Amino acid sequence: MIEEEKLESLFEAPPMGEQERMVEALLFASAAPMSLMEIENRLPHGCDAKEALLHLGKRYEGRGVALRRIGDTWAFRTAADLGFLMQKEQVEVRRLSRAANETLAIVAYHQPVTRAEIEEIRGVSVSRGTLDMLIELGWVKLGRRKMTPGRPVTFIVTQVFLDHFGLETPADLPGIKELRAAGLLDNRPPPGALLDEAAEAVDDQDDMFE
Amino acid sequence: MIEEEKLESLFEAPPMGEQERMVEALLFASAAPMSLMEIENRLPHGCDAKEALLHLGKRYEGRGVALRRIGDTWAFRTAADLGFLMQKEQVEVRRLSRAANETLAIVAYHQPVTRAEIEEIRGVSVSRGTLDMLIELGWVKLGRRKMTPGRPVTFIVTQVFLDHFGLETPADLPGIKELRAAGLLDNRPPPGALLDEAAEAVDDQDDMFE
Amino acid sequence: MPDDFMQETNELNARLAAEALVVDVEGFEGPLDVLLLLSRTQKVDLRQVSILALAEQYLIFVEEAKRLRIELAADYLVMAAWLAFLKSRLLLPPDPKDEGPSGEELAAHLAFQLERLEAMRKAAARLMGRDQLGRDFFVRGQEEIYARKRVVRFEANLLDLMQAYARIKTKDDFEPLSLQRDAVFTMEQALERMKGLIGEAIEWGELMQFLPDAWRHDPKMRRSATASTFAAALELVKEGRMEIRQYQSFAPIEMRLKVDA
Repeated sequence: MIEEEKLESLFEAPPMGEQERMVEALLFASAAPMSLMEIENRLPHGCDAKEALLHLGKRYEGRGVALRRIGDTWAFRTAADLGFLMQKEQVEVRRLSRAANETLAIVAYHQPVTRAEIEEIRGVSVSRGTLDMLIELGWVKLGRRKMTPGRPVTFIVTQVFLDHFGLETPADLPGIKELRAAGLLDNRPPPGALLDEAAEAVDDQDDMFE
Repeated sequence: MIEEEKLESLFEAPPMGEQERMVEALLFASAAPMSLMEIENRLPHGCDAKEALLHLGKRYEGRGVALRRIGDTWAFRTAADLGFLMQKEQVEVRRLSRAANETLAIVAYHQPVTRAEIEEIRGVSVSRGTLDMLIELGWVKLGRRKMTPGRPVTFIVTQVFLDHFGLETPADLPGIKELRAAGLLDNRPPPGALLDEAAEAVDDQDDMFE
Repeated sequence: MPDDFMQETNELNARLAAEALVVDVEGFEGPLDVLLLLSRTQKVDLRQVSILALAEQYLIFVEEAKRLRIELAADYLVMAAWLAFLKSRLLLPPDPKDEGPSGEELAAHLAFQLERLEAMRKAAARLMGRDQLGRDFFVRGQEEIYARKRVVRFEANLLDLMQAYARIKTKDDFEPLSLQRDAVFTMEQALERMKGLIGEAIEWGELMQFLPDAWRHDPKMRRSATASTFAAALELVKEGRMEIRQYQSFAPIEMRLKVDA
């Protein structure tokens, strides 16, 4: 017992200000509230976690974040009166479907392009929903009518599209060969891709979402 | 316009101390860095997030948790000198190959940089997987096309990269000023290369579009 | 003689370097990497490195690798050829009629490349030596965003777009294999025809006489018909129903009905 005490005094504990910083960092990074024991086990020898927590709690009084005691454990929580800020819209990120990606790519590369031209390039009929949705997203808009019989409407990409993809002009779109050379594209379609596509073409109508 | 101003004055912005608390709560709660715009969108009308961030940064100076600027975004991160306490939170950082390390450094210091420039600096062709992997890690992305003949695509580093290495901006890269002053970040073509390049540019032109 | 002595030590250094390198050529990231290591044996600032000495060391390295039958990538040999050229430029007095860059210019650029590569290596090391997220400093462990409203945001990046476009474009390159059949006279057709004709071929007749009229003019069709008729004739010879002969290489091939049997 006496031995132990002597040993402890050899390694002096860091000053209380430092201990407070340590507890602050530990609680911030921890995925779950921590008990006194857990905190003490992580601190250098001779630290007084209880005391450090006391100081820390005082420091955060009235701040946007508070040190909270939850049962036997401790954690930082945002101040209760600011809860309204946390009521965030939960953004659900969805990837565009293959059909939408392909249609968008064709509009970007071939604009101004008519619906019939898109269908010819894709080799599949384009469902109404696909173009509608790209328009709703603000990535595609109607362009000028084509000066061909029937004067069909054309589609072009928007400024929002260019901003989203970090392009200055549609001409900034990388060429296929370039990307292939950079190793960013597969050289060959995966085996069986041709068959898959034929099958997919049938149910392309409503696969806007993946 | 006048209507708008009237509307604003109806809702007076909270005092700066309160704004600071709000920003503190928002950033404390989020693991991902937030842009000024994201913060402002969440704050009540009329708040000055920039000013609040300034106050907040000062308040956390020397603490166990620090307010960090990462490109255009902000986040709280634990102080780097306390990393030794965090064995439990440590994730295994994948060691990059030497080729990947060098390629990453070249992209960071020379950005925006083309694949050909990377190869010229390293004196070897960039293997397929290297850039791919850096892109997958989220550290490198495609930049704008270079305004040189052929308009090749360029690569640049991302915010995730800055966050990972604790950099505010690419200008904070270690030693970048000295390297620039020494001319080591210049794109110096080999003597007599002008003819070759002109020939190459013509080739590239063809590659642009398929 | 200090000069001799210098030369000897240089040679010794070069030999040592070459041996050290040849052991482990796999570990190098190309010729520039080798040159960078060799330049360190000169123990001077990279700005003052002797490119001439370096070129020599490198050429020794390549020779040594060849002698030991170590497979060197083409890059290494290209560099060796270029350095040999550079060496001759550095040694010979400049030719005023020569329009290309001078040996000094080329050497200065190589020195610059080495210095730049070295600088990037050091930069990479310093970068990796920095405090890193998830190792030295950490993000908030418990996020506190309470979900209330669901908003769907669609995400697509440039790569998705490119891949989609590439998919459409490569589809065109991969049409199912189908042969152009209209210019092919099949072996079956030829055999059928020959069986009908051999009864009358009592005299020796040239192969070309057996071709159908319609197949004698267009060169592609004639080639096909000749091949299949010849193959059909061989088949009939094998069955013992025909005889075939040719007096010398490239002489006309003749055939007739086999009479005896």
